[in-house]
Amino acid sequence: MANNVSHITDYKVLARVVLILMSLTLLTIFVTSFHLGAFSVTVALLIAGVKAFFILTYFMHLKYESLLLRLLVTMIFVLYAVIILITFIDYAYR
Amino acid sequence: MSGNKKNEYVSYLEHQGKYKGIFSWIFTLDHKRIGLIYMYAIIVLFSIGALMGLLMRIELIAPGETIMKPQTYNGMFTVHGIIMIFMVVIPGLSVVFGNFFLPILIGAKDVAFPKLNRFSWWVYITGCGLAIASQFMQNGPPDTGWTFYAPYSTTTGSNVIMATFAAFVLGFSSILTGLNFIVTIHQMRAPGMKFFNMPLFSWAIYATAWTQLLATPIVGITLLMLIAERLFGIGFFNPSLGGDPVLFQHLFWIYSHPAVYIMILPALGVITEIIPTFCQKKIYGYKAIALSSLAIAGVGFLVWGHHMFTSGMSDQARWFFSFLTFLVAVPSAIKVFNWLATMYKGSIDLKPPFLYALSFIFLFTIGGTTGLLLGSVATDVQVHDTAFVVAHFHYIIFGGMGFAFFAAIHYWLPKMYGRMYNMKRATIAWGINFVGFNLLYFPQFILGIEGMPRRYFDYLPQFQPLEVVSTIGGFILIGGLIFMISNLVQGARKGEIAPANPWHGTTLEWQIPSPPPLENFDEAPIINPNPYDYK
Amino acid sequence: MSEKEIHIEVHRDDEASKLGMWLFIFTELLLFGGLFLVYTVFRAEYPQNFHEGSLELSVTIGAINTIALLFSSMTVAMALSAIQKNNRKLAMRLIAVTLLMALIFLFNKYIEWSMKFEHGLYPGSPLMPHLGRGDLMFFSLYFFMTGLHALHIIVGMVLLTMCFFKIKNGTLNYQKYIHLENGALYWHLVDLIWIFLFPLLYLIT
Amino acid sequence: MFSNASNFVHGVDKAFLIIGGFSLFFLVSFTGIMIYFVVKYNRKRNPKATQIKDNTLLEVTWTTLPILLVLYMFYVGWQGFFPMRQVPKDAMQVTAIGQMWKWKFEYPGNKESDTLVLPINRPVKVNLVSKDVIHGFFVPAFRIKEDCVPGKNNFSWFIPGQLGDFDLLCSAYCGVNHSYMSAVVRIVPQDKYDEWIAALQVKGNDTNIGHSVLDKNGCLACHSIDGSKLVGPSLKSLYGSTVEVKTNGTTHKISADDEYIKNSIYDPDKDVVTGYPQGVMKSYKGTITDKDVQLITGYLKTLK
Ligand code: HEA
Ligand code: HEA
Ligand code: HEC
Ligand code: CUA
Ligand SMILES: [Cu+2]
Repeated sequence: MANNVSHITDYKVLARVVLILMSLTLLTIFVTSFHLGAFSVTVALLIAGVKAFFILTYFMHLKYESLLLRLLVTMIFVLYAVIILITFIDYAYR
Repeated sequence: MSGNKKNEYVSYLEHQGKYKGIFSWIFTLDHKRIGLIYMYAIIVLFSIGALMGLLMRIELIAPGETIMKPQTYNGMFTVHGIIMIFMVVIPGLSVVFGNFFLPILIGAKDVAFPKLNRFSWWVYITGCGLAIASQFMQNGPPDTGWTFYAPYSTTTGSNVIMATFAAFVLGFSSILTGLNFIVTIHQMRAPGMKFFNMPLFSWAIYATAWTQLLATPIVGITLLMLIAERLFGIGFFNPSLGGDPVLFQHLFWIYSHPAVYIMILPALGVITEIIPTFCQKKIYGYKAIALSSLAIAGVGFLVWGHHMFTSGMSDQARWFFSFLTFLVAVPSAIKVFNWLATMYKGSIDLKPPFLYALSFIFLFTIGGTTGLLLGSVATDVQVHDTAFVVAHFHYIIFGGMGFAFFAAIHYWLPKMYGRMYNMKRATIAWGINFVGFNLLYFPQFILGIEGMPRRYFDYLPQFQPLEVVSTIGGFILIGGLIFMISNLVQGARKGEIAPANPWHGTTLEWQIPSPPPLENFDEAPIINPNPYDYK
Repeated sequence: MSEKEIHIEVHRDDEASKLGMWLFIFTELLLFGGLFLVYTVFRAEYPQNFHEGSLELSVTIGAINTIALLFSSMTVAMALSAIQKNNRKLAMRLIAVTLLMALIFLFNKYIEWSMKFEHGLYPGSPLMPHLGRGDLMFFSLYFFMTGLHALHIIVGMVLLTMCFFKIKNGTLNYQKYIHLENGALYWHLVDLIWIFLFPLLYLIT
Repeated sequence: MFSNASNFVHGVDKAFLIIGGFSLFFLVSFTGIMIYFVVKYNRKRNPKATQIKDNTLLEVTWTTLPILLVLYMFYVGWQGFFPMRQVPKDAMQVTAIGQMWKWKFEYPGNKESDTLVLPINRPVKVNLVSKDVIHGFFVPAFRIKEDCVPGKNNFSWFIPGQLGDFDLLCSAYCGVNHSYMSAVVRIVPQDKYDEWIAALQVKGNDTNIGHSVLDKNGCLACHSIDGSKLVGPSLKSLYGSTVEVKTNGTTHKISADDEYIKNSIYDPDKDVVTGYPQGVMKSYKGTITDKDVQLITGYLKTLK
């Protein structure tokens, strides 16, 4: 309820995060403009992953949430990754 | 106990609130009333679906056209499947008994979001309405099978869009219910009740709710893609537009395999409640049972490919899925072992709920172990898409989840209505059901091994004798079910007044009067760290 | 109405609402997850067509949209901080900026889609079946994914607009801000999904 | 004990016996235990339950043993299946084409047959194709099944080991006449086979060309030529008659001329014959050439 002291994120932190996110966006555009084939896919997705991490941690306050919730979020991403991997056991060997 | 004297308190059945009459039910926020209105809807839908099952059996009593045309038959098994799966067994136990008893079992006054709960029911009814309407719209009932396999579903002329949309809506309701239950279990437990002090039915509901929450969106998006495909000619699954029909099967089963655990986990939970009560004995292996529910739900996410062994998947995928399928059987086995161990040296009272529980173990073992035959690639090649599969899932869904539902209602009816049914009649009805059920479905195992494909309107003459036996079984079963239901209805309306704790159970629902008061607990319940504390 | 009924309706548990919102976000993630799975499969099948398809999309518009969404994500997070600090004016302004960004996003999407429409590229158009299978699939996915995403933007806008008016009439305040917290979570989710959509559709060529 | 209809019967039936045997063992022993407990510990006889403590060792045992057991079952199943994917190099090739509700078998040399005739004891690889929706190539006696998926090239292979006729069924649901989509697999000695294949017509050399166009494209699954009503209207005395059709919701009469027949094939959903559902027949644009349409029309004229 209202009496649980919830964390108030500083405006500065948010501004800094958004700057990081924007520079990462520009970085992706820059890197992928070189047509590096499979490499550019990996890099682009990795950067997207980092961006997602920032959004989850700071914008969505995961940093200040209970361990349980953080574990659950991790679990969802792991589950999803496993589902994709398993599907590709079929597609990769066709 | 105060349960016997009616005028000491106002039970949830009498409490009127803001609205009167039927509106006091469909606009209620009380989890118990919502549980009941779900149950009424489900019984009606079950009767419709079951009637269709019976009509199919009559059609199959002889080769060739008996009472209907092939197209009618195809529509019939499709709608039978859709009704039974999406409207009866997936919500089934969890919305009826989960709603009614989950909050009570964990010592809460209600679920976490009562309004959302009511909304889920409305969504559910809307979905049912849409599905029923798809029967009567101009293009005729959908005829794709409940699996909606592309590309047939993208090209057939029948009402597929409507039916898939209905399934989408029902899925939405299922997600909301799951969400509600998870939050309820996390946030609403009575002070002092830790996770490992919860009765095991709550654990089962918890595992189920996660599966509902995480698997359903996948089928949601799949059905949306199917609708887009039909409306806009986007060819995700249609090979002539560049799509991939096998991808549809992947997406469909990524949901629909976990969905079978949505059906069975609450059933396993119910049985786990009933056995200790009727043996007057602490459940054996509490932790093993609790964790095996989570294990089934978890591993259950990864085995979907066993429905596609003959679809032309890569060989690697075939062995991998077969391997995982076998692993998922182990936690189910653990539960059965623990149940048997609980019965050891108990003081067994052979009342109808316990009879249903025992027959559940029998039927679930048959259904489950034939699941192993399906999970093994070599044997699945022979019996995939045959009557064997039909027998497997009727055994495990109807024999498992269905019989667990009957067990639950015989167990909890005194609590829900405060009245008792006639024991003798209930026992006789159980006997008829058990015999009819086995007669109906067992022959289909043999038919399947001999090579009788499923979804067959017509068949080769050598299959006829067993088909006849099966149909006769169907008629016996319907007799038993009608007898059972009428006994229950009579009990609920005019039966003897039931005491608060007729079976001498120890879980929280038995500590409050029958029927429960509006907010379940007039004073804060005392939490025993061991929910099954028999002395 | 009895007292008990009132009790149920007033009953409020912010922890529970937040957990509920997170669970709902999980389902949304998996909803899009299904689509990403389809995307991955077809990308593996038709890499060349996906390459050519994404060349047709304007990186500039995509980048502007990404920046707009990221910025809006920040403003809505700030709005939450503002209301927690009991600064209603600022919170309302920040929500307004967020909505403005969302409108910019939708406007760009509209421009982009109508460009495709002019070229005869839209689901069900007479031209589409004449494309190669891979191209067809790329554009089908493009429309389906961005369309569904745009729908989520609109839902998010509705939620935030509601928060705006609730702040205005005071039902949402520094003691009771769970609606804004949940609305913001939803908005971040929309952003999160776009972060993956953008490189997959526009960049990876 | 096992039949030798094909080389896979042994592996598959062995898996059935082993897994089924264990299942039966569990079923019988569990039922036995339940009945025993119910009798022995009945409340009348045993009014007071004895509480027992959990035993971790027991829990671990009955977790480990089933794991080992299922691993063994998995192994048996895989052993029975694995050979089904290892096609010998010298296998003869046949293509099975599934199309709404008819099987066709294509032999090398552009020959085609309705029956799958094969020589005994020779490995054969069956390539599985579908022209419309998913069908299932299923020969119960041989223990083989694999789907014909449109746009994919699946296969199945086996060595027939027994002379005679066997049922071939379509196992994957494919529409109205799914249950009628069957064919015969005829296993014959090698010399008989050679004779038969030599006599088999090369495709397209049929005497009645118009009829064979209909047959080849699977039209006859839905349209009879003898006046009986199947899925679609019969084609008998259709040409020149007046048909009542529904176009965009309005009913009107139309005369069945060349143009109408052509439209019915290329755009069947435009003029829908009353009493029949829309969307059942798909467009054959791109499948049937203009020339074939003329052949069909010519043939229809003879069906009086
Ligand atoms: C409630 C629903 C439910 C449940 C719980 C299950 C449980 C299982 N199912 Fe079933 N299944 C369906 C509903 C269900 N199924 C449906 C509806 C279909 C058809 C869909 C369609 O195509 O229309 C289907 C189809 C289906 C197939 C595909 C068949 C095909 O189309 O070719 C397979 C294949 O592996 C399978 C396997 C299993 C297995 C291994 C389990 C296991 O979880 C079972 C575990 C249980 C036990 C093993 C029994 C208890 C244990 C013991 C008695 C101890 C002894 C055992 C050991 C030592 C291991 N099922
Ligand atoms: C919960 C799940 C469930 C249940 C309970 C049932 C119940 C029954 N089903 Fe089921 N069935 C499915 C789920 C279920 N089915 C599914 C998913 C499929 C696959 C569909 C597909 O292929 O796509 C299927 C397919 C299927 C087939 C195979 C079709 C084919 O492949 O060709 C057959 C054929 O015999 C059949 C028969 C029956 C019968 C006779 C019953 C009977 O047991 C029903 C018994 C009950 C009664 C006969 C009526 C009881 C009476 C009352 C409750 C009260 C009376 C009512 C009033 C007074 C109003 N079903
Ligand atoms: C899946 C079943 C199906 C198949 C296969 C099929 N048809 Fe049809 N056909 C129908 C149905 C149903 C109708 C009536 C509804 C309509 O007009 O669309 C019809 C209508 C027709 C008509 C108009 C008949 C009349 O009485 O006016 C013609 C001509 C025709 N089909 C020709 C063909 C030809 C040629 C083929 C094969 C190349 C074929 N059909 C394949 C189902 C089928
Ligand atoms: Cu072809 Cu079923
Ligand atoms: Cu499954």
